[in-house]
Amino acid sequence: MGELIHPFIVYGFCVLGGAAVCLALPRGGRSPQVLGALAGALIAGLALLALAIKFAPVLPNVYFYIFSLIGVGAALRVITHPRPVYAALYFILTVISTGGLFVLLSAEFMAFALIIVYAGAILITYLFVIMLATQAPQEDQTEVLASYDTRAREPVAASVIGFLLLAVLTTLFFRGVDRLPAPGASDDQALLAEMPRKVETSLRVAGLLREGETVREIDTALGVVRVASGESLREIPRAEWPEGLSVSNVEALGFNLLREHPGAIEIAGVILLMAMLGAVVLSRKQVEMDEEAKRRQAQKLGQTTGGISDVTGPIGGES
Amino acid sequence: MLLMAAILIPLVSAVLIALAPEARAKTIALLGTLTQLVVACYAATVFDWSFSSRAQLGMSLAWFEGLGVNLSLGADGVSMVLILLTGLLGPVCVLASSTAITTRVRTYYAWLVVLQAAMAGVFAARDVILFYICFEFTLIPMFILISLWGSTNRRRAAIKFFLFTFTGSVVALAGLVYVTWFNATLDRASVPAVILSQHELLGTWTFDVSTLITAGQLMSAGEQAWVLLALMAGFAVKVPLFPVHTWLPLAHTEAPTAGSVILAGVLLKLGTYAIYRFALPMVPEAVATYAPHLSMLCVVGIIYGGLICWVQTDVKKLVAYSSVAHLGFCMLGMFALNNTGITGSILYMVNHGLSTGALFLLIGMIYERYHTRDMNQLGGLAAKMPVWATFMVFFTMASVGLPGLNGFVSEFLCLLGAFQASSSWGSGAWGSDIEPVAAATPGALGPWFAMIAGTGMIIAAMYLLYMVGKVVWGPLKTPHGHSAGHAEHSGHGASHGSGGHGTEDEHAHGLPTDLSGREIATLVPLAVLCVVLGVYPKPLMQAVQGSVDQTVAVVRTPLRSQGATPAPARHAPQPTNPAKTHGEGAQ
Amino acid sequence: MLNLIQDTIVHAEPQTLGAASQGAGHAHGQTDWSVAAIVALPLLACVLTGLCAALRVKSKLPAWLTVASLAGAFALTAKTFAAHFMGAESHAFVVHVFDWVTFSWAADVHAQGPQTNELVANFAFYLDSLSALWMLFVTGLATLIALYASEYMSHDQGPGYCRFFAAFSLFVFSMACLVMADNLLLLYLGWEGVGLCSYLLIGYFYKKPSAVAAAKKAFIINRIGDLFLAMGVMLIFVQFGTVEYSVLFEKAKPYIELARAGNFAQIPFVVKLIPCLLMGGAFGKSAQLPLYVWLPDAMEGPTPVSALIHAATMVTAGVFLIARTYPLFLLSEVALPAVAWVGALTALLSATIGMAQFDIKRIMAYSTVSQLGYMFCGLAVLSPSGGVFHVVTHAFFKALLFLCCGAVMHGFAGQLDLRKLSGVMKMPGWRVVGFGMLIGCLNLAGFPLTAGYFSKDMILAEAFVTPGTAVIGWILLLTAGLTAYYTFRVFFRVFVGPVAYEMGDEHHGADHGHDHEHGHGQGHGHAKDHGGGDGGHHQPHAPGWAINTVLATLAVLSLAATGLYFVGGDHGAVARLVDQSSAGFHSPLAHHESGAGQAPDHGAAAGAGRASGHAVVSYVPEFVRARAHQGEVHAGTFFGADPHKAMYFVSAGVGAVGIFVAFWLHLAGRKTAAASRADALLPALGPLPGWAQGKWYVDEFYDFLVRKPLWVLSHILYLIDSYLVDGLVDFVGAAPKAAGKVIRPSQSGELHGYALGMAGGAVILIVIVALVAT
Amino acid sequence: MSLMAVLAQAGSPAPMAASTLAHYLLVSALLLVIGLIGFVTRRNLIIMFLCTELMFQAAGLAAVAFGRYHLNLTGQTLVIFILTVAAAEAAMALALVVLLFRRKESLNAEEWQDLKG
Repeated sequence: MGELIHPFIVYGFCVLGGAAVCLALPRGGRSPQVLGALAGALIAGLALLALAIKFAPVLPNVYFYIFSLIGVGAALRVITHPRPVYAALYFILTVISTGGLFVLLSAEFMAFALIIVYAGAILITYLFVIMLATQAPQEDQTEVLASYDTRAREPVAASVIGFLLLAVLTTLFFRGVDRLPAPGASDDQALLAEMPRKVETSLRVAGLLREGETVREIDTALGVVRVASGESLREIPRAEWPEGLSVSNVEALGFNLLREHPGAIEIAGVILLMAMLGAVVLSRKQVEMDEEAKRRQAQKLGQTTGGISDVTGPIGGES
Repeated sequence: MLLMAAILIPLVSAVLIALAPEARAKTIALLGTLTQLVVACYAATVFDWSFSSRAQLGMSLAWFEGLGVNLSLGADGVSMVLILLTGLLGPVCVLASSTAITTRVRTYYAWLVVLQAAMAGVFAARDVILFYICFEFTLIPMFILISLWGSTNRRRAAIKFFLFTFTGSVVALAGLVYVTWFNATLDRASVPAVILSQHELLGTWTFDVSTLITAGQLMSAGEQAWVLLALMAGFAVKVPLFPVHTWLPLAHTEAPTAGSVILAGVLLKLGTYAIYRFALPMVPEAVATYAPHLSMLCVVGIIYGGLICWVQTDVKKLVAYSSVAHLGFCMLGMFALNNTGITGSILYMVNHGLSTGALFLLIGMIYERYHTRDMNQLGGLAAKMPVWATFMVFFTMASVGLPGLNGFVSEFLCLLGAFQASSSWGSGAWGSDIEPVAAATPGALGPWFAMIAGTGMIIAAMYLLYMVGKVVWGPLKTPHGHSAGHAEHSGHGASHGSGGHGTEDEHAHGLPTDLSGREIATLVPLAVLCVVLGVYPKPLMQAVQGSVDQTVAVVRTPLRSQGATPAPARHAPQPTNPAKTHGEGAQ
Repeated sequence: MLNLIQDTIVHAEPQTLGAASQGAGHAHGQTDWSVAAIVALPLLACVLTGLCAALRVKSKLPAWLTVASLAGAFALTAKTFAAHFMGAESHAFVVHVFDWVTFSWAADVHAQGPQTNELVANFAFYLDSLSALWMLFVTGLATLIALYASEYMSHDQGPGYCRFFAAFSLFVFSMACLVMADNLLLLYLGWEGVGLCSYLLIGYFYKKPSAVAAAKKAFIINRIGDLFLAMGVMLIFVQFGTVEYSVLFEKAKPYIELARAGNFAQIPFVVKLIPCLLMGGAFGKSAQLPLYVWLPDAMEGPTPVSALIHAATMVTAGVFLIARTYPLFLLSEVALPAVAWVGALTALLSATIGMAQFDIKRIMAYSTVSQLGYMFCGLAVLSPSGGVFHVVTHAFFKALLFLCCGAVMHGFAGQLDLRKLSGVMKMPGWRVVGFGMLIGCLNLAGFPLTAGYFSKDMILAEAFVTPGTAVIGWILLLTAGLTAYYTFRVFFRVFVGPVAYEMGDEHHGADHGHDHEHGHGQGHGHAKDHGGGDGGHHQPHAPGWAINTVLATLAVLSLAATGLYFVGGDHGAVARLVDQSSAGFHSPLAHHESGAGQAPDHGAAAGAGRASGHAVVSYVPEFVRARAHQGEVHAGTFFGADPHKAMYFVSAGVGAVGIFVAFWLHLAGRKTAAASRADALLPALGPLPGWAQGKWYVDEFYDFLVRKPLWVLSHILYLIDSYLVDGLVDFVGAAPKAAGKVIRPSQSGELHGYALGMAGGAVILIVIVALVAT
Repeated sequence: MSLMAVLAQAGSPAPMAASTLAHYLLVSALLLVIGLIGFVTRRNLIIMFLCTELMFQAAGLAAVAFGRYHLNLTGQTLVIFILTVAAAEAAMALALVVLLFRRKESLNAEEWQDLKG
């Protein structure tokens, strides 16, 4: 396909995107974040429009655009939002949109796994930690914004480097993607032969199996299932196969995972074990607060609990 | 065996000193150095001076078989003379430091004696690695002597001395190793039979000096130039040639008296001896081509060092810079590459050791009494110290090169050598068609070098007489605390008894105003030698003549020009092939 | 003028020294020990006096030791002289003592042509008429002056006394080595030896900084001269392969042949350069124009030193060198004229300075420099006999003059200013000194029939006879007048006229010994309270018997010296001695009056005599006779008359005029010591007297031109050394540390910094991959 | 077609056009860049970790896209591993964050600058 898109257009979008993100980054005080966000959205739209015009005939289906826009927008919000909680929530939105993209790429299991594990487990842990690690708001303040959250750090430099990286990556994609080797013919249906019981149940559910017949042999090459009862042999051609008689993504994934990457699984197990151990060890270690820090801590608590303290005495204690 | 004894005796006495109680240290050191002197003298009598070019008294013990490194000793005429000089300066230094050193006496004497052993080792080594080990080993005792017993700024001086010399000699080692490698990879077939017969170790992996010298001569001109550069980088630092001399004044001013005497007397001669033993014979063609450049350095050193001496206020620094100038003469003679020049430079090594060593002793004696080396604070000491003044004038005259004393003979020969060494004699303005020029020798120096270096003689007179005029003659002037004869001095580490109100002749630190018997005893042998070598230098000249003739012959007509084959073919080096024959000493 | 000289230079066929060495061979036996003894005795005296110093002898023993040994040496010299050199012909011989700097090396097989492979410089003595003559007056004068010094220095007994006499005898030893050396290297040893002794003796009063500075100045300026001499010796060795006279003149024969034939063009440049270098050495030692500044300052030393070393012996070393190597000087057409001009200019310059000084010793010093100029001119105008004769006469009367000044200084407690002394001769006890001074002044001024008159006359005559050197003659004539003036200016101001004096501040001229400086010497005290009044209550003490006897003998000797001119052949014994030696060059034109024809045969006779081969190289004037016939060569004339005859009257006249002017200005009508008629004349001459008194500011000129820039240069070099060269070394040491300090901040601990770094790195990597991959 | 069928493009999906792969890669690059910018600009430790998670997402997306293009499932298995690593990292990091917060009462990364080497 040659130069998919003329590089300068890509660079142009990168620069504009960089500027937008730079503007969008929190700068303390009234900063043109909103403006940045709008500009960013506008530019993203234009970029996708340009892509669409360019590849009119072969477009990924419309859902791709929806999910990617949501994902990128949420990602932007993650880094631009001053409040960590909202950032985490936006991240969950990004994860969901990525899950959607996974589904588009016919990786349903991964989509669900991603959402369940990632969004469900990891992000919730983040929220916990955010809850633990934020100053308690004073009476008068509804929400204390840590100074370090409101101001971004060297936004310009980061955006420049970031979008420089983007420009470089995009040039590589658009230049190199057509040189990828053609996808090899993959007959994932061959896996059916490995799952006689599944075939049997799906055929029985579809009513194609008569009483007493069992699946003798599945020959995916010819696309034929041989069924036998007693000594009579019958073949069910592919055309008659029921709807469900195909290797679903999860099954294929299961085979791939365990057949090609057994070592990796072991290592993954070890990693998780280590992480668990680490977390236990880390969290158990008491943080010895030296006297002065304790006094300060108690004093602060004393103030925050206001009148209660003089009655019940400082709640303080090892926190 | 004698040479091995000359090295071992000091080491043994060093061990004894370490074990002996503090009080006995000095006597053991004295005995050790005296025995070394006696052994050296006995070796001199056994030595056959008519064949002074051959390495005699040889012995060899296998050391690292694989590498072909043998503990092989041997001494030719020049080495024997320098070993005698080392032997002589040993006891002189021990005697000179008896009152100067009062703290950690045992360590001091132990290291002093070890230094003696190392120096003897350098002169007697016939194996490159042994030479290099001893050459390096002299640095450690000197470093310790300067850094522990020096005066105010001794740490810096010691460190600079050590690092400067060490870096230089490492480069020199690189040069020597290259030659060894070249020798190992030499294809024996390509070497003419006559040379092969003399050195059967040629082509094998060996560190024997004579073999390497022959191999060095077979190297191509380019290789020789690079090896010369490496060797000179190392040895020029040791001889302080002009640009790399800055460590010497610092080391001298900070070293204790005995340290300065040994440093000036023998350590500087390691450099000149190394150049004579390794640079000249090993890379003759390169030396011949680069002789004018190197002598340019020497001439600059002479004038540069001389003029700087003239403006010094510190006596010791003045004498130190004078060593730079004097050794400039010595090396000028060496690079004249003719008999008069090289004989003059070897004589210079001995004479400089005697006269400058004595000067440092004398300065040490003032330092012990007045604890200052500043010429502005001292003056007219002739009135208070007539004997010291006589010796001072005597050795200054020897150092200035007054005929009749030793300095003149060597200085004149070096200048004459430089004067002769010019191939332009006999041609053009310098030629005479009536009668051929009688005593010209091929070379690239010539009258201009000698003339400019000659002005060095005048500058020498200027700065030495300036010093004598200020310190010895003139109205009496002593540092403030001393004129009253009462010595209160916070002198470094000098924890003498409380300074009683010393009468005119007995100062608090137990030294009479003028020289004590012991001090005179250190000076008299040097004075006698100065006169003897000045009035009757013939035996010394004849002694080194054999060795000098051989070197001049090698430099004048190196092997390659005698029809030796072009650069010998190479074959893969076999580092592990054991040295075939047990490296024997005398070849 | 110069080329004319060359044409007339006559060279006899070189005398093979073989004769001399064989001569030496057979003479080896009996005179061997005596010649060696001449040199050994002073050395022995030096060692003994050194021992006296070590043993802290307080008596006059060192003096007697020295006088005895020098007297012995003189006796031996006289004996050797009588044995070998009294007769008409004299033969030179070599006495070998031991090998000094002699070694040989393997011959260089590749050298083209005959290469010498040995350097021979033995401790051997070469005795010919010239060196015998020189040794005669050296040892003679030394003995007398040692006797004089024994009393003069008597106030300084103890270590100083021993040190003085040790250096004194070491000086005589070195002078002996110099004069009787068999080779140039031994001459160089003597050369520097006398330099050392003059350093020690000038610096005798080491308490006085001025004395120490003067000593240092003398040694260094001598060293400059010595460098030229060393270069000359080296050039000789390289060119001729030897440093021994006998072999040298042997090797120089072909060049002498060439010079005899008159074509100097063929003589190579190298051989012509040798005399120029040797000349440099001679000027350094004999205080000629460029390097004369040290001699006046040398007056800081005690007077006997000035008398012996800086008047009679050491300063004549330069003349001796040129006389000894005269054949080499004749080879170059540049050398002798240069010597002539330098000599003449020095004579004139120092005479003018001498006129304006007030310190009588300084005047005598400048007069010495001037008379040395005369001697060099004598040699240069081809009359070595005249020059050498002047050396001998000058030695006697100048020593006499110095010793008289010394006696005055000794008597008047260091007073030397001629404005503070007057009528000394009339004082009781000073008669001998007065008459001694008179005789000395007459000699110096060239009063007719005095020795100085005849020797000066020979030089002047030859100057006019030898074609081309007339100008030199006129300059010398003018200087003769000036000499007469300033000599008698001293005499009339100090010794005659109204008796008036003012004591000096030093006590007894010799600075008192060093070890008991806190005890006030009697003399010291009296000078202070004495104050400025003249004729103070303290009486000057007249000189003792030793001084008087020495002065008397010297006076007699000075007068007797005239005899040398008359007795012993034409032009006197000295001329004969000189002609028989290597310096023998008998100007053929000397006897113009006896007609061209006659000169040659006389010459021939002398030549014949000489031909018997005793002198090293002697000159047979046959050649001149040939040239004279062809008329090419004609002797210079002095207004038509024969210069020799003319000079008798002209120089006498000039001398008389000088004396009269001095009388008129400095004696007639002088009432007090301080003022004289001359002072009235000064303003008329404008700035000249001031400049002259300031010694034409030559010292300041040297200081400004040489010493100061060198001093500044040294400081600059020291700065360069301690900062640039040393700095470079320290920089190499400090560079790694500095580099480390620069890089450390990059480890700032900021996570973001690191992230940015990683991202940047990733971008660069990808770009590289992109560029490289596609 | 049911949404799932549309989304999953039925059982054995047809090969994907290279340009659509480019699209997916573009989106993953965008996510990566945004994550990077977030990490660099934000001071809050937790947000920085969140940004790293974002970058994990981007990597996972790219892997799956390539898997889909090449019609093999290695991409997806890789995502599983990414998940495990992310989980482990999250656990450890957050425990650390809590500790750091307790010590310095603030989540600002710059507080800990003195931990430099």
